[in-house]
Amino acid sequence: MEPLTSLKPLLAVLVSLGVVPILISSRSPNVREAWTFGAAGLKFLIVLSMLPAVLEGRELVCTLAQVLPGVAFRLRVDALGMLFALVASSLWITTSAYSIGYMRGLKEHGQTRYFCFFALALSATIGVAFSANLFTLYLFYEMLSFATYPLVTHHQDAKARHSGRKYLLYIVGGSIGLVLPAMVLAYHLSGTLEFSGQGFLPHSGSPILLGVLLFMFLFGFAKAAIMPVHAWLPAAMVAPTPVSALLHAVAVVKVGVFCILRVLTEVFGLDLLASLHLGTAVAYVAAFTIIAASLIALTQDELKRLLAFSTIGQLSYIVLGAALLSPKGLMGGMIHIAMHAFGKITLFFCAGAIFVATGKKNLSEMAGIGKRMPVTMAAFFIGALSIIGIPPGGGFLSKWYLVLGALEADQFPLLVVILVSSLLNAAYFMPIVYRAFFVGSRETTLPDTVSEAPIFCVAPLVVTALISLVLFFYPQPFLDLAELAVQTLIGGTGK
Amino acid sequence: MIWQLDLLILILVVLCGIGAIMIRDLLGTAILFGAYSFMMCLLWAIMGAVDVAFTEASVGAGVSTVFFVATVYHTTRRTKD
Amino acid sequence: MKNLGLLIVVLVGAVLIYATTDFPPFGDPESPASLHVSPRYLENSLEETAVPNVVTSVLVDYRGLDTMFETTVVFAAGVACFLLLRVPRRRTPAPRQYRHRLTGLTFRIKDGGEISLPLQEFEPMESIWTPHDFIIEKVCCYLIPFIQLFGLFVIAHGHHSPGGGFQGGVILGASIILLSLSHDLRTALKRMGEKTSALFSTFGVLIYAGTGALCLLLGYNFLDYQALDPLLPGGPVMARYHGILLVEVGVGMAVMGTMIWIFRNLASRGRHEEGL
Amino acid sequence: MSQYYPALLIAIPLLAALFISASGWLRPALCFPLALTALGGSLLVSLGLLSNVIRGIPDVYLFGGWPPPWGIYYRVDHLSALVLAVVSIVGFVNLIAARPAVEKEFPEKAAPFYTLYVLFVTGLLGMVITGDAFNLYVLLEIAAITGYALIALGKGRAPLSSLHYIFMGTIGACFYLLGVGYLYIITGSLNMEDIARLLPPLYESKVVTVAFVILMVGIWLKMGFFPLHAWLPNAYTHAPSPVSSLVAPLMTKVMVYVMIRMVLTVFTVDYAFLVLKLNDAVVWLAVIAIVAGSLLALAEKDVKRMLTFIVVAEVGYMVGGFWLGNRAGFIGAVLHLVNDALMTLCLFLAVGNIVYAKGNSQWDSLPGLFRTMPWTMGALVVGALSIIGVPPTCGFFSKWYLLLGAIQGGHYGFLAALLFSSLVSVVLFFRIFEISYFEPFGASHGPDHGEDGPAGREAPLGMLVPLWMTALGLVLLGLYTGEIVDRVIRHAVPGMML
Amino acid sequence: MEEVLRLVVERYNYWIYITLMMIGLYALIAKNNLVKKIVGMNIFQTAVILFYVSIGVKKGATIPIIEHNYDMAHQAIRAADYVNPLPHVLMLTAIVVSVATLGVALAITIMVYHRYLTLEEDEILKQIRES
Repeated sequence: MEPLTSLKPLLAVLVSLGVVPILISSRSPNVREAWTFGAAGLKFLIVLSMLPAVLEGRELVCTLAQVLPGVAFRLRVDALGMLFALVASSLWITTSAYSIGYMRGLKEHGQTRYFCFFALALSATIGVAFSANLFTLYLFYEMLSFATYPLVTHHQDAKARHSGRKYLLYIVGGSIGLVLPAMVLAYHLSGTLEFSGQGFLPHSGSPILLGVLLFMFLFGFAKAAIMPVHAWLPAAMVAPTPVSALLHAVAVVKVGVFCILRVLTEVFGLDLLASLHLGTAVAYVAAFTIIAASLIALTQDELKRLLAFSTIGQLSYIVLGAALLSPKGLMGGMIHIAMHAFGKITLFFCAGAIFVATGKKNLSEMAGIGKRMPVTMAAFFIGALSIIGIPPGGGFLSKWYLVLGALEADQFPLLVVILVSSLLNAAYFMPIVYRAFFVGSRETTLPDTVSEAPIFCVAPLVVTALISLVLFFYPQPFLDLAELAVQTLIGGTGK
Repeated sequence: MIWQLDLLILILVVLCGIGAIMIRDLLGTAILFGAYSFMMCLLWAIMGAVDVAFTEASVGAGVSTVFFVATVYHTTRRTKD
Repeated sequence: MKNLGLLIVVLVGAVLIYATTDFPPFGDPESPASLHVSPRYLENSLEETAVPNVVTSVLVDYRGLDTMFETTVVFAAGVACFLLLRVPRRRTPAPRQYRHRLTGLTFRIKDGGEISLPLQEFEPMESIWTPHDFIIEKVCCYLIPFIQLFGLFVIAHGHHSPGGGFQGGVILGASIILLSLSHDLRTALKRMGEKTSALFSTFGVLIYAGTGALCLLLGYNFLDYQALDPLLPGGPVMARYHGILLVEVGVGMAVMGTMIWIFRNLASRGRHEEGL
Repeated sequence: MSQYYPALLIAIPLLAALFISASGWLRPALCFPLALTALGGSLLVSLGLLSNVIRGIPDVYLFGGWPPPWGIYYRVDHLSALVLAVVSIVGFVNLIAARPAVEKEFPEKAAPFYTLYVLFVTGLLGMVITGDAFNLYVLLEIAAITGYALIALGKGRAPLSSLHYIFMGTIGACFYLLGVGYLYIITGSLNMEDIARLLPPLYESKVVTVAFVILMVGIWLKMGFFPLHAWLPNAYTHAPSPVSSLVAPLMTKVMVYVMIRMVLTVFTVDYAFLVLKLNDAVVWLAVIAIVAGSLLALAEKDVKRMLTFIVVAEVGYMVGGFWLGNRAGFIGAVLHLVNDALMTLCLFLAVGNIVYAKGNSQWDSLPGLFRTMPWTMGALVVGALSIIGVPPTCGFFSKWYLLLGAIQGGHYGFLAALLFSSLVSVVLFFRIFEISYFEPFGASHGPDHGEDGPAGREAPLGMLVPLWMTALGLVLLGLYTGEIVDRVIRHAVPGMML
Repeated sequence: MEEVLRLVVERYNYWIYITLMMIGLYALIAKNNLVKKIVGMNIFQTAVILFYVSIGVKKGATIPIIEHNYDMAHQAIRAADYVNPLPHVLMLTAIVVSVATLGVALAITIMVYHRYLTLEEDEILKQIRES
């Protein structure tokens, strides 16, 4: 079907220009945060308004400038991008609410700066989702890297500085050192950077070169935190919790895997990967990351670090799904973007809420917390279910598809990996929940005064937890989108 | 053009040039540089470049030398090499 | 550094000498340089500009733009020396010294006030005092007018003999420099103040560039002196002749002013009180 | 009217410089407005020239009405029109920003300062537009002499650095002159196109080879190409800030232009790339320049001095890109010439603001700057991102073309050097940002973080407006890269590289 | 041998200019005293000028000033009779440029001297390092 020309994608990206009013109204926090909410809501509505057209199988295109021959600064909304944009824009609303509660609760400094860069980061995320070609993708990817730097280092102390360095080293080092040359090489080979369902790289290229190219992309998009380029993620935990939530669930890491999905499916194309057996190679790299990250997570005591390693593992599910090169696997990977997002953000919100309420970061200090903060910990439980993949958590669906995909691709070892890692997930999440609810009041070290965090903190996490549940029963929009996306990818191959 | 004269002046020019940078007195350097310029001016006159020679006589041998002397007057005559 | 310098020098020298083997022989009338562009100047200069001195006609007319910028370079150097060295006039003037001619007594006036002594008996004195040589002073006194006259001649006669605005300007400048060398800086400054020399240098270049712009205004190309035909007598060729003269005067003024300006700033280290 | 543009381009600033000088003695208040009018005028003229060229109107201007090769003529083509526009834009924008600094540092010398400033820009404009090899030398000397004087105006070590610059610059200019002399002795002409016409039968001559080598060495000396760069960092560091933000963006870029012009118009690409076969050697030199420039920058603890080494590295980008000898490399080099002029302008202007507020740009004066001078630092970030090569700032696109050129030419050393220097610039700039963002360390939580840091004030509006104009220009230039390449640079690519 | 001799005799002028140039260049690079360096710079420049003037020389030609009362109607001016004027023109410009450079260089030298009270480069650099 003909693509529609529309300004909506551009608007969706630009809505975050709300930073300007945010900056101007820095003196009055209420107005400032009203602007934030306004922008977030508006962005969600714009994204939503494009959903029907996308579900009909059409694409919305908006070309801004022809920057290089054969490469335009162009936005395009397709099913996969839509799926990601929906997740990101809906989570911005909840995260904004949560940020307000968290930041005010802790009386953080530099809140105006915080909201500005938050908005910018979201803008970049939507931009990545709606990129029509590798150049636009790279542009927004870099924008996101630099917009999140002040967020990660928000505390402006020595530790933040150290983590900021690590963050830049991996993210920017990867994008300039690996992605940029890979991109130029891809352009040199094919003369274009435009995504297409069958991939744009010529099949005639030398296999070694293509293989090198693939791994340059894979590790260059370091935001996906595939081992060994994962070390920035635990380090970035020094950021305020809403930022961690944003990093892990919504924007940064998801952008990383999204980029890799795009590269695998629309730069290389499934056929090319299959013919060169590169899919399997990527799948095993991802599998290694899944297992290793889960094992490391078992040893963590700090809640946020544990969540970080959990994220690293979960991200590789998505990569794994795509690398299976089978329709079901792809679907699983795509849906996992959404499922993991809602689950993981719930968990982070809970960690933040605990910190706001008690000032505790370590698991060992949280025994019995379930009785003091029942709502929070219940939400935590739901989030954990979703991540582990137990019904009625939404994560079950994506894992189900992944397993089907692995079977479809006849990759028995990978099936085992998925199952084992689910067990490991359970092994590191369930003890937390158990200790929160089922230890005697004598063992708890918490003071009696502890109660639930402020309403602005709790409400968002309840909402996200509920959405995780709802997605199990009513995953239709995401399923449809994923199916559409897979169709466009597979359809071209004539299967 | 008388080539003997030409060669003689060429040699003199080189000698003046070397002298100007070797002598251990900046005022001497300035004066030798003036001499160098004057030799150069003669050379150019021999070669038929009268306008250039005229200019060099007034600028190189005249004004430049005065500039050098003024500078040496305000700085020092001392030099190590 | 010495060895490095020697190495570079030998290397560069070798490369340059290497190329000379392919040069046309020295003084060869058949060399490309003598055959390609320059013959036209020699053959047509008299006809096109009525200037027998080909160097002048090429300098100011055929390649007039170069010369305009050359004058600008001199002007820029003058401004540069002024910018770098000139010390703005102090609130409290430096102490001055006067010497009684007959007795050799010296007076030092601290606040820079004027003295009410009979001036002819006293002479201003510099801090490093050297007795004025009467012979030099007087000879220069008589020489300077002739030097200046010669300078003017060189400027005006540049069309027919070696010389022109630049050489004449330097000579004129040198005459004033000679004055400050033989007497002292103050005397020369009284004859020609700093502002005068600076404005001379500015307006000299202005005459040149202005002539060019005038040609532009009259509908011809920049520096096409033919445009001056309606303003000057003698037809288009003579217009070039006169245009060249006009420009030479500008060059002379500019160079004279600048040379004096630079010399003063160098000689007095920008104080314009005493110096060489 | 438009046929007079080339003459007006030079005449307006030249006459204005004279009027400024005169008004310094007669009516000092007029100096700045005159300078502004002059550079504004030449900016308009150069934009007019650019639009003429885009519309395909050839612009050849015969001075004195004499036809070439006897007279001097100015010739505007796509390449020179583009560089003219850049030079006049940088000159104009920087002039606006210069005023507060001039009034603060040397108010009594404003008139000679503006005179030399305008003459410097005149010299550069002339160098770009002229079609005569010797005329270029004279203009080069105008730009050089004014540059020496302006640089020597700085504090501390500036005069000594300027003196070194004079020595090196004179050697460079004399080598250039000598090279032109070698060409003259063998062809008998000084007009660039005429020389190009006469050269082909002489390609085998040693004189032409040596002339080429001397010319290149002279030009490289002037542009600060790596082993010959020794004068550059000191001169640019110690110059007063309005001067370094004028000289640093323009001088090296215009010399790169001169190099391109010499190879393109005088010797022709066929000679340079096919007969001499120097490409690989020069590209390797450029690789060394880029790597060395980046590494030397790492060692500096003064922002301004660090920037000067970045300039050295960027020169390597352009020289290397050009000598790759393919289309993408050429486009990259020319585009980078344009972009880098604006990028360095932006960075030096920002540093100028810091110097204005703090007195110097050492690391000691950086802490707390993001709080006290947010606008300046914001522009510095934009400039830095452009140097690093982050889209959509213009730096990305030129780097893109250079990388593409390196890949197409199979020159992976150059590719690696470019990436290395990009990564090093990330380190360089984020070190600065870290200091000014994190330090002084305060409480990590709470509302009054960092309030006890050093007090400071944002630079005056007169400096911020040009700075932000430049910073926004970087982004706009990036977005319009396609247009610029398509309408201008594409037409300048020599046939051999297509 | 004769060949070599001819090469020398025909081009010794060029060689002398190269010698002078190298003297200047050496002084510029290796001399320690700033004024010496400036002298070297000027020698370097005059050497280039000498080179240009040498280009203009023609055997058997006179200075480029057309005789007075030249009868243009009867005989055309022969270019071979006059020395090539173009290099002279260029060198007039070059001399002026060199004196301008000299002025600026000397002005800066005076500034340097009054800051460091010496003209020796190594002593100046030592002072800078120590401060």
